[in-house]
Amino acid sequence: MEPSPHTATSNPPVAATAANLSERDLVRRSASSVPPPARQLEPVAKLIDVSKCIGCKACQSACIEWNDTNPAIETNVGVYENPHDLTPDMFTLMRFTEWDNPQTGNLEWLIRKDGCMHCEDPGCLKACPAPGAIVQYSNGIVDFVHENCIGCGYCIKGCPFNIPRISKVDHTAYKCTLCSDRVSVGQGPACAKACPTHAISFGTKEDMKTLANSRIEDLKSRGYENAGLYDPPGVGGTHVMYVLHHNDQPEIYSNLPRDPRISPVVNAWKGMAKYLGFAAMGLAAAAGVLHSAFVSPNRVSSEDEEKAEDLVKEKT
Amino acid sequence: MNMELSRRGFLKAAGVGVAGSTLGAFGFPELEAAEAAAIRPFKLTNTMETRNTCPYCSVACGIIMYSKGDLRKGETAEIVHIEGDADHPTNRGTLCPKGAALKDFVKAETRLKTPMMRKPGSDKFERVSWEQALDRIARLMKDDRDANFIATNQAGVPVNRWTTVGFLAASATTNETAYLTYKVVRSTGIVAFDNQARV
Amino acid sequence: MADRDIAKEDAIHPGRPVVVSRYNLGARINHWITAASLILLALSGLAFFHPSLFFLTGLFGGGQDARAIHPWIGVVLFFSFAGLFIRFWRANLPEKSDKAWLAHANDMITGNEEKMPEVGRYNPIQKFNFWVMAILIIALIVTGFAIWDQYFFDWTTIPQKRIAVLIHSLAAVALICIWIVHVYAAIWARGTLSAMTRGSVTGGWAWKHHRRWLKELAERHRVKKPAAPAE
Amino acid sequence: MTNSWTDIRNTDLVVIMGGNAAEAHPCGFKWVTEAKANRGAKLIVVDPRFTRSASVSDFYAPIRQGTDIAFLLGLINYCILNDKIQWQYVKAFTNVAYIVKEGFAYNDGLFTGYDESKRDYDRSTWEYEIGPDGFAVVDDTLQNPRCVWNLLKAHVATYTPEMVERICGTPKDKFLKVAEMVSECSSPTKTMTSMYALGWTQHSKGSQNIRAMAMLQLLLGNIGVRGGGMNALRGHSNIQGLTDIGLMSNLLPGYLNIPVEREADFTTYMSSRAFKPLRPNQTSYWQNYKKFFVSFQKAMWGDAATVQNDFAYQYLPKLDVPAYDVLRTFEMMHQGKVNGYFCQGFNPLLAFPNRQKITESLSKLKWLVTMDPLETETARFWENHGEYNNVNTASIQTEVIQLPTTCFAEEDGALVNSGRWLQWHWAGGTPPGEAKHDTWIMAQIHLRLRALYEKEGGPFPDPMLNLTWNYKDRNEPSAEELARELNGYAVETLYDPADATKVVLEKGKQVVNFSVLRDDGTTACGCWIFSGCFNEAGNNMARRDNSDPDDTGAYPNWTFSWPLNRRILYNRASADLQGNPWDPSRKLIAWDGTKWAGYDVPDIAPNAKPDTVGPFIMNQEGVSRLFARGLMRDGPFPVHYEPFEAPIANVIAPKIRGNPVARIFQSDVAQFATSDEFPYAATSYRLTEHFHYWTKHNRVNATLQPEFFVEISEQLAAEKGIAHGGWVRVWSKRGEVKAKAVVTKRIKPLMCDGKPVHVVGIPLHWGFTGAARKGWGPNSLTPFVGDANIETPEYKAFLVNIEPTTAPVAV
Repeated sequence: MEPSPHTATSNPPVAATAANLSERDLVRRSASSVPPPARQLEPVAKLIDVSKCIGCKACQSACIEWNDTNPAIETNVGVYENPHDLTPDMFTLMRFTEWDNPQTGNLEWLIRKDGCMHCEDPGCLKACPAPGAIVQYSNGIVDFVHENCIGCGYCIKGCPFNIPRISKVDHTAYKCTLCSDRVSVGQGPACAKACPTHAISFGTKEDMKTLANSRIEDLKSRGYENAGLYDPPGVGGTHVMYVLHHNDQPEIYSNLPRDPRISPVVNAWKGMAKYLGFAAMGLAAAAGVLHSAFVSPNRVSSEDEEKAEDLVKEKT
Repeated sequence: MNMELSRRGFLKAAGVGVAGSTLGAFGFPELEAAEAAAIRPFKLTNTMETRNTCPYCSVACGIIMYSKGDLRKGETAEIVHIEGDADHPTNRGTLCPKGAALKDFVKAETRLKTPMMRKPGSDKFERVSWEQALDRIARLMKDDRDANFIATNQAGVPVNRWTTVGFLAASATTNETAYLTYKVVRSTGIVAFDNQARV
Repeated sequence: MADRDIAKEDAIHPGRPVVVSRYNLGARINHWITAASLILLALSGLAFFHPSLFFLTGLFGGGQDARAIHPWIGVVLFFSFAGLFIRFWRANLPEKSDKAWLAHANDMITGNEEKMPEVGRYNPIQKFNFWVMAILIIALIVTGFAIWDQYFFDWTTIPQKRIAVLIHSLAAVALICIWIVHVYAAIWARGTLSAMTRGSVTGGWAWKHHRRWLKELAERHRVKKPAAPAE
Repeated sequence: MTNSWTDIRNTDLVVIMGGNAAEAHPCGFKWVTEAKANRGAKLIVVDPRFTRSASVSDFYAPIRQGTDIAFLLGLINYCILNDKIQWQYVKAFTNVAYIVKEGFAYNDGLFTGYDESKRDYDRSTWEYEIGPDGFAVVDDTLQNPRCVWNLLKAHVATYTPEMVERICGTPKDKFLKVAEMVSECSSPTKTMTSMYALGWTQHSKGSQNIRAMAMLQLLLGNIGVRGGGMNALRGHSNIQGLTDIGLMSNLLPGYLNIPVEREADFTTYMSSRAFKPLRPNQTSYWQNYKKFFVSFQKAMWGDAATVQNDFAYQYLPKLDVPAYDVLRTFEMMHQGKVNGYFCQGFNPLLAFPNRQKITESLSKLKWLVTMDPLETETARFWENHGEYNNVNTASIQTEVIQLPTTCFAEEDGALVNSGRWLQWHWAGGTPPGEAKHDTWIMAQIHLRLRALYEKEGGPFPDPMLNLTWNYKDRNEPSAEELARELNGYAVETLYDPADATKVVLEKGKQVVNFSVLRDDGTTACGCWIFSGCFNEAGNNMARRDNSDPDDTGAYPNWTFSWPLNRRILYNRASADLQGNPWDPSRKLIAWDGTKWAGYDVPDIAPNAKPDTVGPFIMNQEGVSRLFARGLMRDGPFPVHYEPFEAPIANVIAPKIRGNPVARIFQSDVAQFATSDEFPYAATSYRLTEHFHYWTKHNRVNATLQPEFFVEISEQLAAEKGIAHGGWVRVWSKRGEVKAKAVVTKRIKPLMCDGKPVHVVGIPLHWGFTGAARKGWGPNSLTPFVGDANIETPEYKAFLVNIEPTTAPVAV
């Protein structure tokens, strides 16, 4: 029997424990640069096996409790999603799709846990104008630092997965932290620990890929020929990955992007536009400077004044 | 009471191959904790752990309640977090959406805090003391039992039955509460005695 | 010669030198509100535009406040500029002579203005600035609303927001460039600033830069009686 | 559960039918996903709805609610016709070869002995033929036409795949696929587990639903083995414990019975409880009944229970009806025959059928006492909440006393999980306000009552005055004290019966387990099946050694499992008649030549030879019963009966409505509807985001599923013009509710007997108190009818109508 992965191999510590993630482990810091980290942490990943997910929302519940958020009590609008979308108080959301498989004629209830994918090449971080509001650790966690966040919403525009949400209360952006506070003391994220069917696992990215392979093999043996791992290369891979039974059609899972990448518009904005902008403004200023250097100020001569006086006299 | 854990035994038995190596990988070398600004201070630090089981369904998942204050030392204990007990063989730390939110059941706004009484025809509950409530209950019971207790049937056989008062027992109380309830209710002769198992 | 070149307040005050009223108090206040908001917008906007300028948020009490206030200043700019637009749009309409003037634009830049055709209230470069500013400000306000997530998040989709933010930043850059030209020109052409400070220019300034306008004023007898001597 | 949650990992095939484990027991369902991921197990889900369990299944087959017996007997028929039977097991461990009495017959949906006027059977012919030696007659050749095998074969022959499709609406090909997958588990090395819950119990023939599957499991040889069994997924954390301790009208702790009127004295009571073995050399464990009974009486009344007074036999009430279950009690209340009522952690206003009747009944009480950690609708049944609880407050003359209790987090004690594990837990929080432990409250009631009787006198106060109350703090017995009492102790010093000088146990010491209990009054034991939970070794329920030798899933040193720390019931049946495991890779216990040994505590004497003593020692035969004898009120074999409210007539017995012996009250019959008026087949169920009516008080769960809704198919929505997410009114002959409509592909119309049947799904988590939005429970709609054997209300199959409407009006 294969050993089964278990996120929670031990319970959280209650004695004071040194956090194992520090500023020195940053590989990226929004709108600023960081010195190359002295050590490389083992990249971590959360693996979400959609084929094992029963849509129970334990992940949502555990997320609310661990992060002490307070999402609103909404209404039923004819679907199982509640809250109806990710919110600044709901970092993860089960999305439900009833899909008729045209091949088998069978109904499939595809349930995907939505939330931050912790991209290797994070669009949010790229877009962020506030120094240090978004950081990336060498283990792959992309985290928001609220005291540095200015609430501009650029991260929303940068994100290829539509994840960050701005709080109406403190006007800062929120999303899944991959429970960086738990990971820093050797615990897995709260959602992964809670997940009743181990549809969510957490470990090193390498281990998670190995686990995914065994799951894909199992799914293939059950007739899901296109089962596969969703670790999109367009964003350099992600530290939250999915095992999909239909990896050839990620969009059937509540519009999971087929080939996510940072939007070219965002790239243009954060790349070309900056250079162009500075160049243009610099040129304009330089032109003025040059002009004033070579061309003396345009002065009104006394002659001009006299002409004007003459004109006025003539007319009066 | 044995609240000691034998975690080692569990780890060995539970086959944690993948995860074992996983956790090893997080175990970064010792370093002075220069906590990143992004990272919340670990909120369970210096809390008291207590083992319990989930009160909802019959899977009876193991849970750990984290509190500020230690009940066993006679202190007031406020539960600040509840999560699954990784040592528990059934749930291994996992919890369903209900179990994962147990803290908010314990601290629900609609938890009852004082005995209340509603008078016949009244449209409100009024606060009463425990003494008043319990004395009233005992009096109501005694009066009804005295009036309606059936000691023998028509054939003269002792039947010692009290049918005009009923008792509906819970589904989430402990065995010990259930047993004490059994003793108290049975000793009165109440026969309309049932519990949630019926439905 | 068009009526549109003449504003109500425009008037010639004989004397030495001749003084010509160009902008009344309202127009000047309007202009300076516009100018101030544009500067504030540029400062706060540039802070978001590039990390090296993020320190500018300090002028506004920090990033959060800068983020919060920037769009409101934008609204002020928009309405303020709209005021200017209503005042001046007619005077800025292009006309046939502009073409001839533009053909000599080089003379203007090199300081040989006397070779150029006579100019009305505004020269074509000023007109160009005016219209480009108007267009850019409309673009900025529209795209600004699209990315003003605090109140209007749901009004646009994220791909629309991405395009909006790109346009917003490019438009802002363009506006800043135009602004640089505008300010430089005002400084370079000496005697211009008084138009927006005191509201008047000297007759010589008008003769030199906007001769047709001056002539038109004189033509129409828009000449005030000299003020009685104090003594 | 015969097995445990952790044992499900050993299975090859999981059948979830009559339940929705992923929805209602997610963390237990984990072991299904583990079996799938680690040993290639398959999952079949049979349900009227494509459920959360179905979403991760290998095969899903739809079924109309209330037709499970037809489906299951169809499976048995398939296995018989295709010879997919674990023959060695069946011959050795079931009553397949037993000869049934002459005179027993089954015709047109009824067995012999039916009396329509009594709605009951004379069950005298439902018995074995007893030979001159006093033992049941068997025919090991199975040739006798009256042997159980031949009777069973004939009984299930009606349930062909075509008939299954006609009754259940399950397409034939889907049924056959299920049958094929299930029948493969007749191999000794393949095991299937049945996971069921209230989808089977909440029917007027609930017990027989379960029996049908148990019979199938026996035929496949899946009872008593790792990864097999009949696994009832109990709904509440201690519903098992409450049942074990017998908090029911007709029970004493440990499944002993309250006397009935005809058992006028102890001797008469015991005369029908001899439990003589029906086959030579068999162990009939209930022969120890008297030991357990007397020990219980001693625990209750100590010195007042003497040999002279038949151990206080008369202290127990005697029943004049089979049981004063809740349905009967509320019927009596409705008739004005009940004056006072206690609800301890229970919310009958939303939990019992026909809410209108419940409201009327509660309104007729003189007084009501509720004990709960939370606001309940029952405590506020008199409060007007507009459409949500439209009562005339002023006219309700019931005095209500609401007592605040602690919850799990604030108390010590043990709960019994579905797998019979008694797990101790510890208090970790201070109770809010003046909330008190239930034990304190019950003690206060008792002590006050006792004082009143001491002072004022009154009828037969002896059972109260003599009740054992030797607790350190009289006002609040501790959990440990009560647990020790449940375990049992020596009242006198016990001597070895074989050697009167040898002390077995000193007076006052805890008994090691129930094997040392005596019927002479020298031992006391509150609940014999729990005995061993807290003995001289300490509190075994608090054990936390989670080692699991050889990964069998048994966890033998984790807490305590009743009986005797046994983890899998009938584990003797995991080995053949030589004592070798049917499947060596799934060894549980094996005969080593002198004794049974292995991973579990054997359920027969450790030295009982494998070819002699049968595994089913609680039966007088030592074997299991494919033919139930007279133990079920509605037949020794299950029969397909329609629900009382069904969309079609019973195809196999058109004249029979519902279960012919289900207990119904005359006053309710007029409120049973027909499909002309109420065309849609409704069912009620839980959602995973909520637990009954508790979690709507919890902001987090209220967030995850905020508002009452019903689920219907796209076809029904189109037919009735119901919008996705729009308001609908759903009404039955007993009441109406308003809900949001979830229009889904997961419910599809079923073709039953040529007629399309639309299913309306009604979840049960909303009321008028708590954090979630106000709503209703399905009990506003459900009929007041109970199962024939255990009186569980028929919540899972009833008729309704539905139409679009507007939002309800609250006050």
